[in-house]
Amino acid sequence: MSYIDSGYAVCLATLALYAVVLVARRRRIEREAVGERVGGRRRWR
Amino acid sequence: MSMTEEVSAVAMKAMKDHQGEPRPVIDDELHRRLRPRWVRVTGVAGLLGLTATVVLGLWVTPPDETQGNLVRLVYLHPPVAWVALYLAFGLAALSSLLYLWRRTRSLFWDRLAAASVEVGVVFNALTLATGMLWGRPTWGVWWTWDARLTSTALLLVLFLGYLALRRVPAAPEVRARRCAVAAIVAFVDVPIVHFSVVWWQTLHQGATVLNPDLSPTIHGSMAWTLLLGFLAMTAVFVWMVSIRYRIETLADEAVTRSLATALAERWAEDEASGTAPTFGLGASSVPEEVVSATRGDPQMSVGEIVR
Amino acid sequence: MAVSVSVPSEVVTDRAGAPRRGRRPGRARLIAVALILVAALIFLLVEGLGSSLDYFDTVAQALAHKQTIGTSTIRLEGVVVRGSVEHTATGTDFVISSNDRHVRVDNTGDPPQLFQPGIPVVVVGHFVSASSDRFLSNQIMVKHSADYIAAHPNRVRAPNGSTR
Amino acid sequence: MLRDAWLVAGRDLRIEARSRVALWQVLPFALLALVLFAFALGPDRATLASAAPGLFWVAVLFSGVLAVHRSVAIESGEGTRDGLRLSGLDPAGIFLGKAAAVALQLAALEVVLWLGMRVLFGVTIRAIWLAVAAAALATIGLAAAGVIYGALSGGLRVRETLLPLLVLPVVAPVLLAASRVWSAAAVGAVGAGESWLRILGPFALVYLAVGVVVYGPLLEAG
Repeated sequence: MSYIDSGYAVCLATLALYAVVLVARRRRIEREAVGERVGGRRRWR
Repeated sequence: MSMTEEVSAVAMKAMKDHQGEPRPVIDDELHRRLRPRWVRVTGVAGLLGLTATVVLGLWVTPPDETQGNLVRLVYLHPPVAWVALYLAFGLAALSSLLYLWRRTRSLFWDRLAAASVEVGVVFNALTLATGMLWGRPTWGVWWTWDARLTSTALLLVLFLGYLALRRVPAAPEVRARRCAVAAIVAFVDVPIVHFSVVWWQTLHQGATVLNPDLSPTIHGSMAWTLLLGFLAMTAVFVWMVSIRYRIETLADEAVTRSLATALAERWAEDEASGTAPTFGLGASSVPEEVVSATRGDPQMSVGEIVR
Repeated sequence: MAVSVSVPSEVVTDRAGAPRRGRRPGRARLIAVALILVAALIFLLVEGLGSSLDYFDTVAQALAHKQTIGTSTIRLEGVVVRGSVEHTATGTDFVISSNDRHVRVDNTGDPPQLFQPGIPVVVVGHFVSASSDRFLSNQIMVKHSADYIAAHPNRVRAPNGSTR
Repeated sequence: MLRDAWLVAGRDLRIEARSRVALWQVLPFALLALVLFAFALGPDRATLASAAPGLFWVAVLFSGVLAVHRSVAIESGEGTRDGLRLSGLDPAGIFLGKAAAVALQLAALEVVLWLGMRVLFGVTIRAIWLAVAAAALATIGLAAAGVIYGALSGGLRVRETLLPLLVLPVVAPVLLAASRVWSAAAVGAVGAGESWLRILGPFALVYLAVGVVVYGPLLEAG
C-alpha cells in the first residue's frame, strides 16, 4: 500500500469512525434526555 | 435558540401525561424537531461528494508533472485543513465572540462553539496525518520544524486545551465564558498558520488556491476535483457540527432534568417526613454532577433550575 | 415552581450587588486595549517577525553572509541545476542555485523519491570551510511548488516512473 | 487601577515573604531541573553550553507554572474570591498586581537559576544587556499569560493538570523567542538577537492588554 493510499485510508476511516461515534452518541443522549420514542417507525431500547 | 426550552417543555408535558412512567417519550413532532431534514440532506450530500472526490482523485485525474501520482493527496489534505482551520475554528471563534458580546449572549453560541471545536480538532489531527503521509514521499521526511507545520501542531494542542477546559464541570454560564476566552486566544494561531508560508521561507509550499494573488495554480480536471473536495468536506463538516450541537444541547438538557428529578424526589421526601423544605447543596440525594453544575454560580437560583 | 430555599451564605452573594468599579472606565479601556492589540499585530507583521522564523537560507542569502555562517549546520535551498547530478558511491553530487549564485552539494545517502533536476530542494549540512563553496549535506528535502500541472492524460504511469 | 495593582502586588509578595513557598519549593524545583537536564544530556560541557539557553527557559517556564499555581492558591481560600470581588478593587488592577508579583518572583528565580547555570554548565553570556532585556520582557509575558489562565482555571479542582495544558502552548512563542535571544546573546550575535527581541515586546504587551480586559469577567465567572 502506497503513501497515497494510506493517506486516503487514514482520512476516510477516521471520518467514518467519528461519524459513527457521533450518531451513536446522539442516539444514546436522545434516549437519556428525552426517553423512549413511540409511534414512529423505529423503537429504541 | 430555545431548543433546550422546547425539549424541556415537551419532556415535562410528557412526564405529566404519563404519570407513573418516569420516562417521557419522543413523539414524532419532537423527533422532527431534534433531527431537521436539512441535516440529513447535508450528510448525504457530503457522503456522495466525498465518494465522487475519491473516485475522481484516485482513478480519473491525471498525474502531476513533478509529483506524479503523489499529487493525489491534494484532493484530501487541503480540504481537510480548510475545514479545520477556517470553518471549524473560525466558527468557534465567531460564536465565542458572539457569546461574550452581551447583546447576543446565548448558550446557543457556546454550544455551537463547543461542537465546532470538537469537529475541528478531528480535522486538525487529520490535516497533520495526511500531511505527514504526503510529506514522507514528496519531501523525504515525515515531519520537520518549519513554521507552517509547527504552528499547525500548536493549534491542535491549543484546542485540545479548550476541550479539556470544557470537560471540567461547572455551571453552563461559567463554563461558557471560560471556554469562549480560551477559544478566542487559541484562534490567534490560525492567521499565523495561514500566513506562515507567505511571511517565512518554509518547506511547505505556498497556497494553491488562497494565495496572495488569488489566482489558483492548478488546472483542468485537477482543479475541479479539488473544488469538489472542498465542497464535500464542507458538507461533511456542517453535518458533523449539527449532530455534535444536538448532542451538546441534549446533554445539558439531561443534566437539567436529572436536577429536576432529584429536587422533586427531595421535596417529596420532605413533605412525607413533614420537615421544612430545605435544600442544602451538599445533600446526599443530589447527584454529584448536579452539585458541581450549580456550585460557583450564585445567580442560578433553584427556581430557575427547576423552571 | 416557587420554593423557599436556604442555601449557604457564600452562594447567595448577589453579583449585581458587587461594586462595579471596573465597569465605568470599561469602554475607554476596551478601545485602548483594542488599539494596543492592533498596533502589536501591525508591528509584528511589519517589523518583528521578519526572517527570524525562516526554515532555510537560499543559496544567495547564505553566500551573502557566509562569514557569520562559517561551518555551522544550516538548511540551504536552491534549484537543482540540470545536468549537474552525479551519483557517487556514497550518495549524490549536484549543484543548486538561486539568483545565479551556485553551491556545489556533496550529499551522503539516498535522495528522496521526487529528487530530480530543475526542482527546488532543501539540503541540511554545512560548508566545507569558511572560504569554500562546497556544501556537505546528509539530508535532501524536496520543496515542491504549489503549482499542479497535469503531466499525462494516462494516469497509470507518471513520467518520473513514480506509481501511486 | 495602578494603586490597586500596587496593593495586590504588595499583599501577594507579603504572603510569599511569610510562607516562603516559592523560596523552599519553586526555586529548588528549578535547580533540580538543571541537574536533571545535565543528567539527560551527559556531562559534555560543549553540549550543555549550547543547549543551556533553551534549558534555562524551559526551567523558568515550568517554575512559572508552579508560581502561578501558588498565586491562584492564595485566592482560593474560603471566601477570598468573594472578598476580592466585594473589596471594590479594580479587576484590572488585581490582574496587574498579581502579574507583577509573579513576575518579580520569577525574576528572582531567574537570577539564581542563571548563577546555577554558570557554575554547573559553564555558560557565559557576551551581550548582557540583550539577555537582560529579553528576560524582562519574557518574564512579563509569562507572568501575564500565567495569571490570566490561572484565573481561567481558578476554582477548578483539576487546576494542577489543566493549567499547564492551557498555558504552555500559549506561551510557546515566548519560550522560542527568549531562547533564541539568549543563544544569540551567549555568542554575542546582537543582530540576530534583536530581531527576536522585537517579538517578545509585542507579546508581553498583548498578554497584559488582554488580561486587563478579561480578568474582571473571569473573576466574576470563576
